[in-house]
Amino acid sequence: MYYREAGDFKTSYRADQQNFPIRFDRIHFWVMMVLAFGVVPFFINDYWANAVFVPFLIFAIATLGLNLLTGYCGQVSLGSAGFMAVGAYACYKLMTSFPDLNFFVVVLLSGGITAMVGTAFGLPSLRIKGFYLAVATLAAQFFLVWLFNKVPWFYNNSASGQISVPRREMLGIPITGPETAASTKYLICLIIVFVLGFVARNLTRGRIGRSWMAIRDMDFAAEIIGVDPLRAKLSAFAISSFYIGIAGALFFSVYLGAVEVGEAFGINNSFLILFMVIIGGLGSIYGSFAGAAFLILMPVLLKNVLVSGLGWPSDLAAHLEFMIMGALIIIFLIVEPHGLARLWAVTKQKLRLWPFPY
Amino acid sequence: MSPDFLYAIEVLLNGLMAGVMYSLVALGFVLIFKASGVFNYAQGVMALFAALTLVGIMNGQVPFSHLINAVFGTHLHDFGWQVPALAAIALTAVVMVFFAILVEKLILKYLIGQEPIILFMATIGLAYFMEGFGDLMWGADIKALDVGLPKGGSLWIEENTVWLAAEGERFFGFFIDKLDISATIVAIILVVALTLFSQYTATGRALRAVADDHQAAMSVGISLRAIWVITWSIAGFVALVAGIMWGSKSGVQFSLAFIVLKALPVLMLGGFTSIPGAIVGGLIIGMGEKLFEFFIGPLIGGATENWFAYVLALIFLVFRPQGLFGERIIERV
Amino acid sequence: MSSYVTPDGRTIGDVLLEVKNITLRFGGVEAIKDISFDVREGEIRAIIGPNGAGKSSMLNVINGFYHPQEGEIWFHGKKRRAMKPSQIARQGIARTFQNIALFKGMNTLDNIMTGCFTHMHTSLIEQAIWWGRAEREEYRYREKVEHIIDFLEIQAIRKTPVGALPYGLQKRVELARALAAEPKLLLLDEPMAGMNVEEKEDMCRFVLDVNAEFGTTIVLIEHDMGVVMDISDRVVVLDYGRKIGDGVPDEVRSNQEVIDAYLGVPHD
Amino acid sequence: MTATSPVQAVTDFGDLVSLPKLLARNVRSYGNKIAYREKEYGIWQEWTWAQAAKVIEELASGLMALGVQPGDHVAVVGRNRPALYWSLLAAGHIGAIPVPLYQDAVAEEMEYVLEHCGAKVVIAEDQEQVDKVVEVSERIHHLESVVYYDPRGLRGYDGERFLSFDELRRRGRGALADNTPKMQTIVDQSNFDDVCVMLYTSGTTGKPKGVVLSNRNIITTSANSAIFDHLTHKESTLAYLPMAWVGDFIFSVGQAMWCGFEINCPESAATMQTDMREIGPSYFFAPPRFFETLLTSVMIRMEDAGRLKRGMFHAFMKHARKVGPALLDGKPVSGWNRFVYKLGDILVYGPLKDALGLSRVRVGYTAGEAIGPEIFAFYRSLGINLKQLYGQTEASVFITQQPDGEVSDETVGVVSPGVELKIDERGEVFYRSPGAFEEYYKNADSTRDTKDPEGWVATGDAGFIDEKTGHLRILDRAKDVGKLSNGALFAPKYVENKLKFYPNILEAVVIGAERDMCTVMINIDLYALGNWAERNNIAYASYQELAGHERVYAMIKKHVEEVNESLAGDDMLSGCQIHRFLVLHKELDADDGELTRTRKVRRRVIEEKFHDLVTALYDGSKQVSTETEVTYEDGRKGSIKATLKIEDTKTLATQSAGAKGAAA
Repeated sequence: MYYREAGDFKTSYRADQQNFPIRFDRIHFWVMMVLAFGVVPFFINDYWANAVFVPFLIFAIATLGLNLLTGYCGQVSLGSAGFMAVGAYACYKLMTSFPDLNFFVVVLLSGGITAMVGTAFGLPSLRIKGFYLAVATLAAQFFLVWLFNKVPWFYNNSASGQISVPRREMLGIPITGPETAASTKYLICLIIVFVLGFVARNLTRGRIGRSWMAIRDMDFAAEIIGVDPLRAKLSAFAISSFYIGIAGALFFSVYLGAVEVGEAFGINNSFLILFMVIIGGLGSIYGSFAGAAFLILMPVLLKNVLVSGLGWPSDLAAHLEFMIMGALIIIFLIVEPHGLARLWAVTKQKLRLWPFPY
Repeated sequence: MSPDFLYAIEVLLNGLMAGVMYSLVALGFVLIFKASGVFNYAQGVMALFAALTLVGIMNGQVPFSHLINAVFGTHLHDFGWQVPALAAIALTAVVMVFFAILVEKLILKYLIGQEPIILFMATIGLAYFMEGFGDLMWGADIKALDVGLPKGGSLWIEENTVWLAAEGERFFGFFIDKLDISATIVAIILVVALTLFSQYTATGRALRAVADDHQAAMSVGISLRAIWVITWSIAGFVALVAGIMWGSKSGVQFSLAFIVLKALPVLMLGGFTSIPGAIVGGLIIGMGEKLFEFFIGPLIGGATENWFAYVLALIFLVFRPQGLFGERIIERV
Repeated sequence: MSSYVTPDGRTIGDVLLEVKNITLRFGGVEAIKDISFDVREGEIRAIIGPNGAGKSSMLNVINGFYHPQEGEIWFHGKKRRAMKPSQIARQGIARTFQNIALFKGMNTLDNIMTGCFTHMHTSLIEQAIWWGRAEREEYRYREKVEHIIDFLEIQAIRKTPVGALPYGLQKRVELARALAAEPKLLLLDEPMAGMNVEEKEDMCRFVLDVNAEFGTTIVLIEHDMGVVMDISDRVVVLDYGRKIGDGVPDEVRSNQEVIDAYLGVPHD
Repeated sequence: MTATSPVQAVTDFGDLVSLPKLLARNVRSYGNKIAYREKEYGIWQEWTWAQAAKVIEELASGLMALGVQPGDHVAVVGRNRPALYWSLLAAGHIGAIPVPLYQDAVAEEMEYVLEHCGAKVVIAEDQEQVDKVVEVSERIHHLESVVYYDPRGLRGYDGERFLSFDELRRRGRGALADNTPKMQTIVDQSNFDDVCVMLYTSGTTGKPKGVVLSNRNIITTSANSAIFDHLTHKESTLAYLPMAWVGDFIFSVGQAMWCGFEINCPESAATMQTDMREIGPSYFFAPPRFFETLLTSVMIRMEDAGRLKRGMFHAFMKHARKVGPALLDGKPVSGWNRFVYKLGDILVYGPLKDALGLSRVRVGYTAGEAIGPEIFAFYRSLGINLKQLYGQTEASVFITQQPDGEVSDETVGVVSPGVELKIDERGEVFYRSPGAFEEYYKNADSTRDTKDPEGWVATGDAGFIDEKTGHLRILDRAKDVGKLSNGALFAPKYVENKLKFYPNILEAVVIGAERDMCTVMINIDLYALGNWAERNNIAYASYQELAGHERVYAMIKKHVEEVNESLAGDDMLSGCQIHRFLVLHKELDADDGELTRTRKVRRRVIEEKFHDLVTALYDGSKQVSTETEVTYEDGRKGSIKATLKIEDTKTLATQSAGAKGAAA
């Protein structure tokens, strides 16, 4: 009902194919960006940064990454947390080996290294399809976690087996390490999310994105229009791992600061990211953000209500959280298998057609 | 024979026993996948839930006591009675049937015709729910499960195998857990029973018909939904058996849910639709991972059991994408 | 033979595709037995035959889904080595499928845009930043695709998800996607199957127009003799994997073996 | 009786006395402003006035190269596309006369027109049109060239006679150096008296007539009507009505050139609604049927909406009907009502208008036939400034139009600027204006019959000036208007239309010519009443039974009396009040010859066929038995018997004593 589209016509393909072709959406988006960049940093505190914003942003990157692979290219992966671990350890090794390297370059390189590892693990996708592939990606999950646990080189032989992030500064402001301000953490993640979101959108609306979707929707038809399944799938694995690697690097260096691989990058996180993709919506950039936000916010909310509000023991709350999470996923899949993104799309369509039903 | 070789054989035998356990879980998977095309991630949690319920019933625990205590400030714990193992198993089986009905009524019914990945996700959701539900109902502490199965190494085997090694060698006979032996026996009985059921009962034939072709089965009047309840119930029994075995061995606890992760490579190896595949795959993986850990593990830091099965299955699949016994995938254009 | 001009003003050129002694077996079954024929540049060549005659298998051989055990394929005067379908697509062979094979998750426009895949070249990095070349390339091909949309008169469904389209339109979108590849050789697998009379007429017109306007060489499989005879220049007739006739429609129509095959095998 | 417009007509045209000169002015004043837009290849392609002028010059030069001389005719046929508008203008550029044709005309119709005007060149849109021309070209010897815009399927059409639009432009460009001076001379010499365009009337009676309109006709009319509605170069309009229709020529060529506003052409007929929404025109014309169909689709779609939404829609629409028109006309409305209307605007009216593409309409017109009051009120109440006008081809459209704030569904407004009006003693409307046509081409007799030496043109319509408002009211075709025996005006179609606006009434036949009072025979609408009967649990076995049902009679009686009431308030027409009525036992049917194939009532046939009923209506009987012959769908004939009730209705006394004399 808020949509007013009469007179919003397009005279060029650039205008027709822009990210938000409807004027109202465009305004809406930029208002959000102004809020995110210009307002939130001034009000954010440690609690909000650590409980909500930073994990949301980091998981949004990972979800974007997995969505590119699963939602756009149709290759299910259950090894996301393993790839996050690659990003985290690459970040750690780079930071400790090259202390003068710019942090953003480190993050980028971590993504690159993860992309290579991801591509290697993506190789079987050429032969294996569907569930077989999904299960096969678990090999990456278990093998990588085991590797980082067992090879001391990765954690620089530290006694605890943990890795902790060294302190780094940029323009005199601490950006990693315990002294980092909440707003700094938030802004680092926000900038990277913004850039990666933009890139994801660009990749999915162009030739490469279409080749992924073609493979996803009907692989033999994709082949006859010249899409090489090898290149399409491997590029999806590479890009997806790049995103997830960056998420892992940030998860370690900005969010947690110190990491023990089995805990931080266990299979539950793989599932969590997959849930974010599914609840957000397969094959949707917007959905990746919505899914991440939903699954980050929900436990925080539940904890606040049950533990702080009703005073229940936290283990009970955790069990209830499991139940609610599981139930929500099932309900979501029944009500809208295509996630929040579809829900939003339907709502938007309804508003555009308002007051008509169709 | 040299003791090293004998130790290897012992490892192999133990692997074989462990493989039987994997097979048990994989079996539940295959049953459901064949009948409803659902890749049931919750199979492991079903085993946990079954074991939790069994322990709870045997110990006369008050369901949801923690929750009730938290909400009403009471101090409930148990009813103060004990239920005999067999009766408790029967009761648990009833619970599992009830569970199967609920799954069909509340979930599957609404998801007919959805893509497989969606159904798969739903079972992950189900797994989360059941895990939380089971813990909430019975508490999350580690519980011992004793349904009267013999435990500990079998002395008889130990004593009767000492002679295999030459005099003076440091070999004390094969160490094989009695529990593993009973598990193997139970597994064999279960497989035979399932085979007989599917071959010689009307329900079993209907199950097979559905597995072959949903449409055709429906067109001859087989109720798909009834079939689903039955398969989920059977899968529930299988989960109960697996839960009893694993629970007796290492206690009933959260990690029981992760036996599903052991079953997955078994499935990859054996194929999602093959019962013999599940058994053979389980045995191969059980033996393989124990042998690998025995021979290669010490060289690379150990704890290879976490991933060996997957890597093995992965390598295997690259050469034979449909698994050991899976049907060849023919792509029609 | 050199090129000649048809009565309706189209130029038929030299041999574009030659299939020589192709035999294709599945296990012990011979789907295609020692078949040879050629396709000349600019013509509409039909392959007809009853069900199970090996027509679709023949197309699958030409575009590389199946690799025949015996025989050769010559394209543009060169013998073709064994290739993947995607490589063959790059050589300029496009096709449609009997059972529509559209990308259900995309709208009409994107489906057709995928057809331009082999012509688009910007790198991943350029696409990622969507600046300059990548953007220009996208819009250039969008314009080309829009001409095809105009040509096939599907403007009104440009942004409709293809899954929501009626059958006849889906077929048209699939044809559009094949055209977007600017193929030298277009393979159409029963383009009129399952259509009503009006849709069939439309499709015939589009096939003829594609041939006339773009000069695209077309190999077309059809079940229904009548349609084929009207629109094709030459016809190959298959029956049980053998070739039983080859020539202009009138020749084929009067071929006794063809008549027997059609009378003997009831077709719908 | 004459009347003048409240708006001062434009008198000073300066240099702007022909379309080529207007084009030059637009290039000077609005050179970089968008003049034409067409949705093609998925986006709106745009041309500025300067770009359009360049193409027009090339085309003109090309036509000249084809041998088109000043005074020759150039036919243009196809759907609304900028290229075809430019073709019209290009012809004018070299002094030739453009003749736009109806694109849906069949070959024979096209043959007649092409033959009649002697076109030398046809510019056709596509293969479909070219094929029609080819079909008849054997018999049209003066036709020299056929230009096609869309080359698709026309590869085989080679040879001297056929060339593509691009080829024409190319040739024109090549000859530009030679032709420019010649064209410049023609443009310089062009003036008000030159023929601007020739338009063929649709020809419902007899062969089409070519109406010759001069630059004076088109430009003064465009200028005057633009001033009337304050049209500026900022307007944007959708060109979708047939190019051969005078309205399209005035709106999309005359006014667009005069004001310099934008013309938008839709992509195809199938996408017209979407394209309209995208553009959101500010100036919009559509025939009543368009609005009617649109309203029906709105209602049908709303019926499928959820209860809550539907309820909200109806509630707010009810409020809108109450206060919407008043707000639009700037009449006082209470604050609360304003607030509710504002709320409705956010929830219903705004989105609704937007969805229909009407949210930016500043001036909207409908004309051609009577628009239902319900339909008219619906759009007005939404806040769309929809108005009526009265016009015809011979007048270059505008004779009368409704000023803002003085809108009514019954009148067609005040005279347009520069137009004089008179109504003769028979009630026929005459006008004289700068827009009045020059002549019918090659048809001096018809010209004489229609236009007298003083310049008064007969419209063929009967009407009168409403004394209270000074607005013209059209009753009927003049030949159908008669007198009652007491001398009062008898306008059956006017009354019938009023009756037919009730959904329950499908057809009505008013009788009364040369009789002492009016009566009516009514056909119920089975669809509407069937629905009603179902909702009210009224059982009926046949059409006849439903038609004769007491409650149906009661309803119809109420409708008739309402019509009487509205007629009584009308000095001229109070004599047409219905005194008695009956509901017919069968539906009037074209198969039985009672209607024409276009569903117009054949008055004479009906009065003859049902003479027993007519007699009964006038002899005071309460009921009448009759037997009627019918033709079944399979062609068999049969007869139905029925006894019909005849009801008297209340009539009101004439309010003004001088009414009877008014017509005299």
